[in-house]
Amino acid sequence: MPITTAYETKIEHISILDAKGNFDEKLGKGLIPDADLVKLYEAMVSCRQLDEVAFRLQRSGRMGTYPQNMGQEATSLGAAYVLRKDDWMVTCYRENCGLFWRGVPKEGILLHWMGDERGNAMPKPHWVTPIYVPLGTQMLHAAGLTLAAKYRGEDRIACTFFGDGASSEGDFHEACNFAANLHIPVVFVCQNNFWAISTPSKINSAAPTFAQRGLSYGMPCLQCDGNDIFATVYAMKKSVEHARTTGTPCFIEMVTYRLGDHTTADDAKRYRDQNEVDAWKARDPIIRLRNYMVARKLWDDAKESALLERVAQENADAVARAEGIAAPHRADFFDSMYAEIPADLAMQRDTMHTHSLGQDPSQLPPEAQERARQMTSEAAAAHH
Amino acid sequence: MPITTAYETKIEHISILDAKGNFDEKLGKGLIPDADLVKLYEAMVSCRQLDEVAFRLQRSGRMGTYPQNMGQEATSLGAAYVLRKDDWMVTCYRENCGLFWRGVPKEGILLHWMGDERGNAMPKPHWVTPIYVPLGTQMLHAAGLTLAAKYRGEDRIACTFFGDGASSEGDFHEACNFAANLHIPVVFVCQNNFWAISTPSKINSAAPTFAQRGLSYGMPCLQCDGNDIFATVYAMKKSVEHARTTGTPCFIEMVTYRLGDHTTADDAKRYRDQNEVDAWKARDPIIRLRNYMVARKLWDDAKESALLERVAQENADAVARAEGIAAPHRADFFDSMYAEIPADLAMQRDTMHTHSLGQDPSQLPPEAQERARQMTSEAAAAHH
Amino acid sequence: MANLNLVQAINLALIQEMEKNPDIVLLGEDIGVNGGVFRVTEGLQKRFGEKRVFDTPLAESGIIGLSIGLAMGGLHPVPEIQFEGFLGPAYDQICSHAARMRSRTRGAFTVPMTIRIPVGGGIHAPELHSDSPEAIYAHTPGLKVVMPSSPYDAKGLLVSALREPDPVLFFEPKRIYRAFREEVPEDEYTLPIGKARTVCEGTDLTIVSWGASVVQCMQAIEKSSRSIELIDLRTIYPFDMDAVAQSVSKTGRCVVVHEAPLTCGFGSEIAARIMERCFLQLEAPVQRVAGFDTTMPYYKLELDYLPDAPRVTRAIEDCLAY
Amino acid sequence: MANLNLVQAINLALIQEMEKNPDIVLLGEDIGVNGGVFRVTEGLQKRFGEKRVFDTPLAESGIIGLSIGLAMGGLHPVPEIQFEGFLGPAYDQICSHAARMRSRTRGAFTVPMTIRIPVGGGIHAPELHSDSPEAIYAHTPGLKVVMPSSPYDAKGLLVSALREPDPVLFFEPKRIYRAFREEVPEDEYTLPIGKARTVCEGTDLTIVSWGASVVQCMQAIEKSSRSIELIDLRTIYPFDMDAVAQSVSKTGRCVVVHEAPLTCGFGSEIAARIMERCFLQLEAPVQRVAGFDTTMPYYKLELDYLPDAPRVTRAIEDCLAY
Ligand SMILES: Cc1ncc(C[n+]2csc(CCOP(=O)(O)OP(=O)(O)O)c2C)c(N)n1
Ligand SMILES: Cc1ncc(C[n+]2csc(CCOP(=O)(O)OP(=O)(O)O)c2C)c(N)n1
Ligand SMILES: [Mg+2]
Ligand SMILES: [Mg+2]
Repeated sequence: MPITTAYETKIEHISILDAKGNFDEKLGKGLIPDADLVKLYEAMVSCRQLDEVAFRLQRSGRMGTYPQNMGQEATSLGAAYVLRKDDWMVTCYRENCGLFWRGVPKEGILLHWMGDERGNAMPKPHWVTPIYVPLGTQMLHAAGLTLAAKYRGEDRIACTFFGDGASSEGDFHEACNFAANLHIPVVFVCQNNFWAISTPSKINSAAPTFAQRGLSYGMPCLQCDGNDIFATVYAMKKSVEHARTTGTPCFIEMVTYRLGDHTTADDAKRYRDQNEVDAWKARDPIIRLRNYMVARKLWDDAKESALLERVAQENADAVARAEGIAAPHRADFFDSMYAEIPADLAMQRDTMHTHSLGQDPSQLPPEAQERARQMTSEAAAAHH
Repeated sequence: MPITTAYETKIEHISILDAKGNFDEKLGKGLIPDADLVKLYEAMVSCRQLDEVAFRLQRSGRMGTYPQNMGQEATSLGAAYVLRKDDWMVTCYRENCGLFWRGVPKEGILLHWMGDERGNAMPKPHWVTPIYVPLGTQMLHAAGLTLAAKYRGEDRIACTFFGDGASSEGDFHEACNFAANLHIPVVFVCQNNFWAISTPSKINSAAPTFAQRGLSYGMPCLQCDGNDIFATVYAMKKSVEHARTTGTPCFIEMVTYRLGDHTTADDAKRYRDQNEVDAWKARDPIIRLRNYMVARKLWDDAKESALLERVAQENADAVARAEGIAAPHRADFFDSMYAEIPADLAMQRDTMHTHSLGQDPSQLPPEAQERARQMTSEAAAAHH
Repeated sequence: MANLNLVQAINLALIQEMEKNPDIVLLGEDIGVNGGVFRVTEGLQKRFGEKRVFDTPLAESGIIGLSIGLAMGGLHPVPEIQFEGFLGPAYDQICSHAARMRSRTRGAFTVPMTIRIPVGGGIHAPELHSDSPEAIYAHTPGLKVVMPSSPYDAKGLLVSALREPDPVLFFEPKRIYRAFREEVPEDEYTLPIGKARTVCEGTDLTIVSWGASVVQCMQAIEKSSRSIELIDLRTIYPFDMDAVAQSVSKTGRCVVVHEAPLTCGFGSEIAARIMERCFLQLEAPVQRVAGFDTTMPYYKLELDYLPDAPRVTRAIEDCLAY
Repeated sequence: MANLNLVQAINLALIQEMEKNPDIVLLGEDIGVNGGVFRVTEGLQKRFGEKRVFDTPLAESGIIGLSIGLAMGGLHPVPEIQFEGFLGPAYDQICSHAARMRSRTRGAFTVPMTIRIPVGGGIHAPELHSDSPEAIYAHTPGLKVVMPSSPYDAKGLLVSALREPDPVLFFEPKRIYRAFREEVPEDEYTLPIGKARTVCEGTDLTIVSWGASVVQCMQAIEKSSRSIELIDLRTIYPFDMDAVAQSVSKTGRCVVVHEAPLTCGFGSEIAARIMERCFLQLEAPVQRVAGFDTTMPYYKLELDYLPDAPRVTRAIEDCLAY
């Protein structure tokens, strides 16, 4: 037999609650308890609202560039819902909904986008990593974090998120390959939202799916409707179970759409058609779930207004907390460079407002030294 | 239908003349004219012999580290045979057999491994790129070269080679992805020889095949017996036709084996079982083809001895030419840094044997300037 | 003659050279329909077509590696790296390949390529969007490194880069992309790579700077009562040491100003060379005003990190007081 | 006390620290069964098992990225990069991630990691196997950079690195991997990161060097009739400027010697700092003996590229004659 089959495979697509409201009982029944469903809905609404708050903060100069999550809430939320609270969640920058579910405080995320590293000092017990702006780099860290857990015999997997665009980076390939070959249980979640800034996803992959990016590594691959919280939960359950029981990785493409601009620095009208956006608005994960809950009498207008009011207050409080944090000390950025600051760096810090750099103060002529002494005490006074 | 099929695929394995001598008439008949077959055989023998010559050169201190090709001759040769003479062939460092088929002079390759850049000054009309020691980096250049040809409307594809190990590098992923998405006709050939130095291929891929590395990008993928010149030619014909007619890339895994050490600096006995090596010796592409040709009366012992004698002479001549090339000028490495040497660099070159670096000669005190003048004229004299 | 900002000057240079040289192609993330995140390539895809101006997958090593192949194949690619912080993934292709191709093939293959890169801080951007890595590339033989500080210079230098037979990193200081306009001739002109510009003449002290810092230096000079000469290096490699040495030989004092971290920044090379060339004329050690040896902070503190006019003033005073 | 070469001293340090600290894991290309291409990790997989000493896929960014995750997860990974030329693909993970993790998370995550890297020329290796990129990493805040020049130093410095809470690049000069042996205590000792060693004392001139070049400097000093002080920097960042300044204040003259290209090499930082700290004591400009501003040539010419004793001698003479 000169021509034989070396490899054969198939990738499934999961959809449970579709955009028209059809619900697949076989897969969906009992998947998410009603009480949880309401909480998941509330989480999505809260995140969506914060997007708007953040947008206004940016427009009024109170925050820098901000990437809205609008339309993609069900992806990271579905994942966070399925993961254990002590599994690692290693995200990019558009997974607020999942992070908040984990308990990451909103003010931290806001603070980060307000240009303050303290917003990236993720609270330890939440098993989440900092926000990553550089693309494609965090998946390797997810693999390392998980291997460290395995090394210590801990029962902990990781789930890592990245976009259609980021999956073109070489580090993506290396992360999947390391996880597969070194047997590290990581769930790789590609959020295909069809755009990487202005670049359509077909420029990032000519293949029919992003899910098949996992085939290279012999991983189980799945595709699901990322705007359907039932589908993301279903796909995650299957994948988490695979990772946890086999100790090896797997891959999910969640098909979703970014309804907003790429960030507040972007103007999506320059490069994409409003018709496309409108079509996706009709597939909004929040609307879809609300309709379903209303039909099932789990939700009504009164609950909706109460929710909106509560969320508005919560988000306003978060903004107040973020803005209420005292400005960092002007020399703050010196102090977390090393566990112990090297002497030369300490000198740079201590003379930053009094001397030109590279000038050893003791070398200065007497009058300049005197002036420096004065400035140092003035500067010290100013900081108290 | 909540679970649907998002993607489905299958990869074929090609084998024509197997290790036991079975020949598949259906695929093999007429594939390679007998006259060509003899030439291909001679090319493999010649390359194999040069491996031994190079080994002795290295052991006797006349050459640096050298990577033998032994056992893998049929991979690059099958490719070179199928490609047009003006298709780009973008290799790594273990594709001598294909390069020699293209007409690259043996002394150039030897010179390269003798630590001389002039060996990498690939002669232009051969459409081959320099030898690449850094792994995984050349596939992107192959894509660029081919896109440049496409830009000018030239009918030219590329074939690029890399190992099982190199396919783990991020640049491999980026090259395949760029070629697929930007529609660049490149044939990617993974030479899976089961080892990357001491690292077994399962550490570089946990998947059942390397061929499926191409599935990520939606490329047609093939696997073939890389020790069977018929199979490599068949797989290349199919792939080249695909690339040339569709203008898009495709992927071949050629399954082969490195019979020698990784390089002359390596000792494969440290990490692999002699039984494994012996098993592969029985699948040697040269022996296999010779048996076939003998059976078909295309070859006999007399021809074999004549060939060995001719090849020994040719290789000895190549060594003599490589060793006969005058040593490079001691300042040679300055002159090809830029099209035009910057003034400061020219100063470094012109004073390299007379001054300490960074010292502007004109700043020296008179007696030191005098000494410098003397040394400069001595140095100039020494080079004539 | 038009009154242009830096973005417009670069855009104009690209248009004019692309019209002259059909081998120039532009590629990068979001440079096509979107015109780049800073709009530097605005309108170029429409004008020259998708064959000459195209979006790539999101992968910097790929962008540079593909460009190297394009250049080896006879074109002059102009890849854009969206922010200098994303040069990292492309480091290997730039330094191990683009920089070495001519040398390792003894000229059989060359890489005429102009890598365009927005650089530096001061625009309130997120992490890895505000760095100044020019010294890294100045330390890598085989590359040329250019950083204009004004629209006029940008056009003239870019045209030269686009005609270079070797790889050029063309750093565009984003802080001054739109900070001011100046007269930029429509007519063809070039500024030589490797030559500095004396921004203003003086006799008491020399300032050497490049990129957006030149603006901070000018502010400091305006406030100073002393006669200060300002040299804008314009190109970091090859650098115009003759101009610097000549000036410092005259003034005897020098302050170097740049955004990158102090240690092993390009200022250290300038300082070392000044010592070598002007030892007997120097009246004070060369002062360096630079970024600190810390990671560039997020934007709340970026102005505390970046050299500003008061810090330059302090250095001038210290140096003169020495 | 044993008479060890550099390879053996490093191997011993790894064994002893791994026995003490179960969080240390080793990873890289061919470091397991094969013991690394230089046999530095010989026997370690056998001794500590495949869990603690493991081969990785062939991907340097992956090796460092995975190690960053391991370190964030509480281990102390010791990745090996097979040759310094292959740091290139890992540049982004080292400089944009390992170096910044503590700072960008204000200490919530840290990266205690020791990257081992054979470095430098002189062993007749193929392309990209003979470079000296230490200045690149010295210019990157957040990293520590170490380069021993002897077996004794290697052991003491490596033990310190393995106890560091921040990422260290530990460069091992391959030219002296087996060049000589010296007495290396079995007993525990550490050498502090950030402190130089005065190899020999002298009054006429100071030489500052590091790595394999220290050997060339000693040869030149032996041949010289003058009284020369040799400082081996041992660590490139943080560097022991106090030791250098003290010596140069005494001698008034200095030669810096390193293999990396001149421009923006670490020698430029040393020269600039000496000028800042010892301006009034300096009797001649600091001389730099370094690699030229070219790509490291293939091995036929590598000895013409690398600083050797005659070039150091010439610099000593020039500097003294000034
Ligand atoms: C390494 C790197 N290159 C470029 C950028 C600039 N950039 C930020 S977001 C973005 C597009 C990302 O697209 P995708 O991965 O699909 O994620 P999405 O924003 O759509 O969620 C780009 C190019 C970056 N942050 N990092
Ligand atoms: C980027 C890079 N990393 C590491 C090396 C060192 N190295 C040289 S060959 C080799 C193994 C290559 O294995 P493979 O790609 O399978 O090719 P083969 O040698 O088996 O033909 C390694 C690790 C290198 N040359 N380049
Ligand atoms: Mg996207
Ligand atoms: Mg191999």
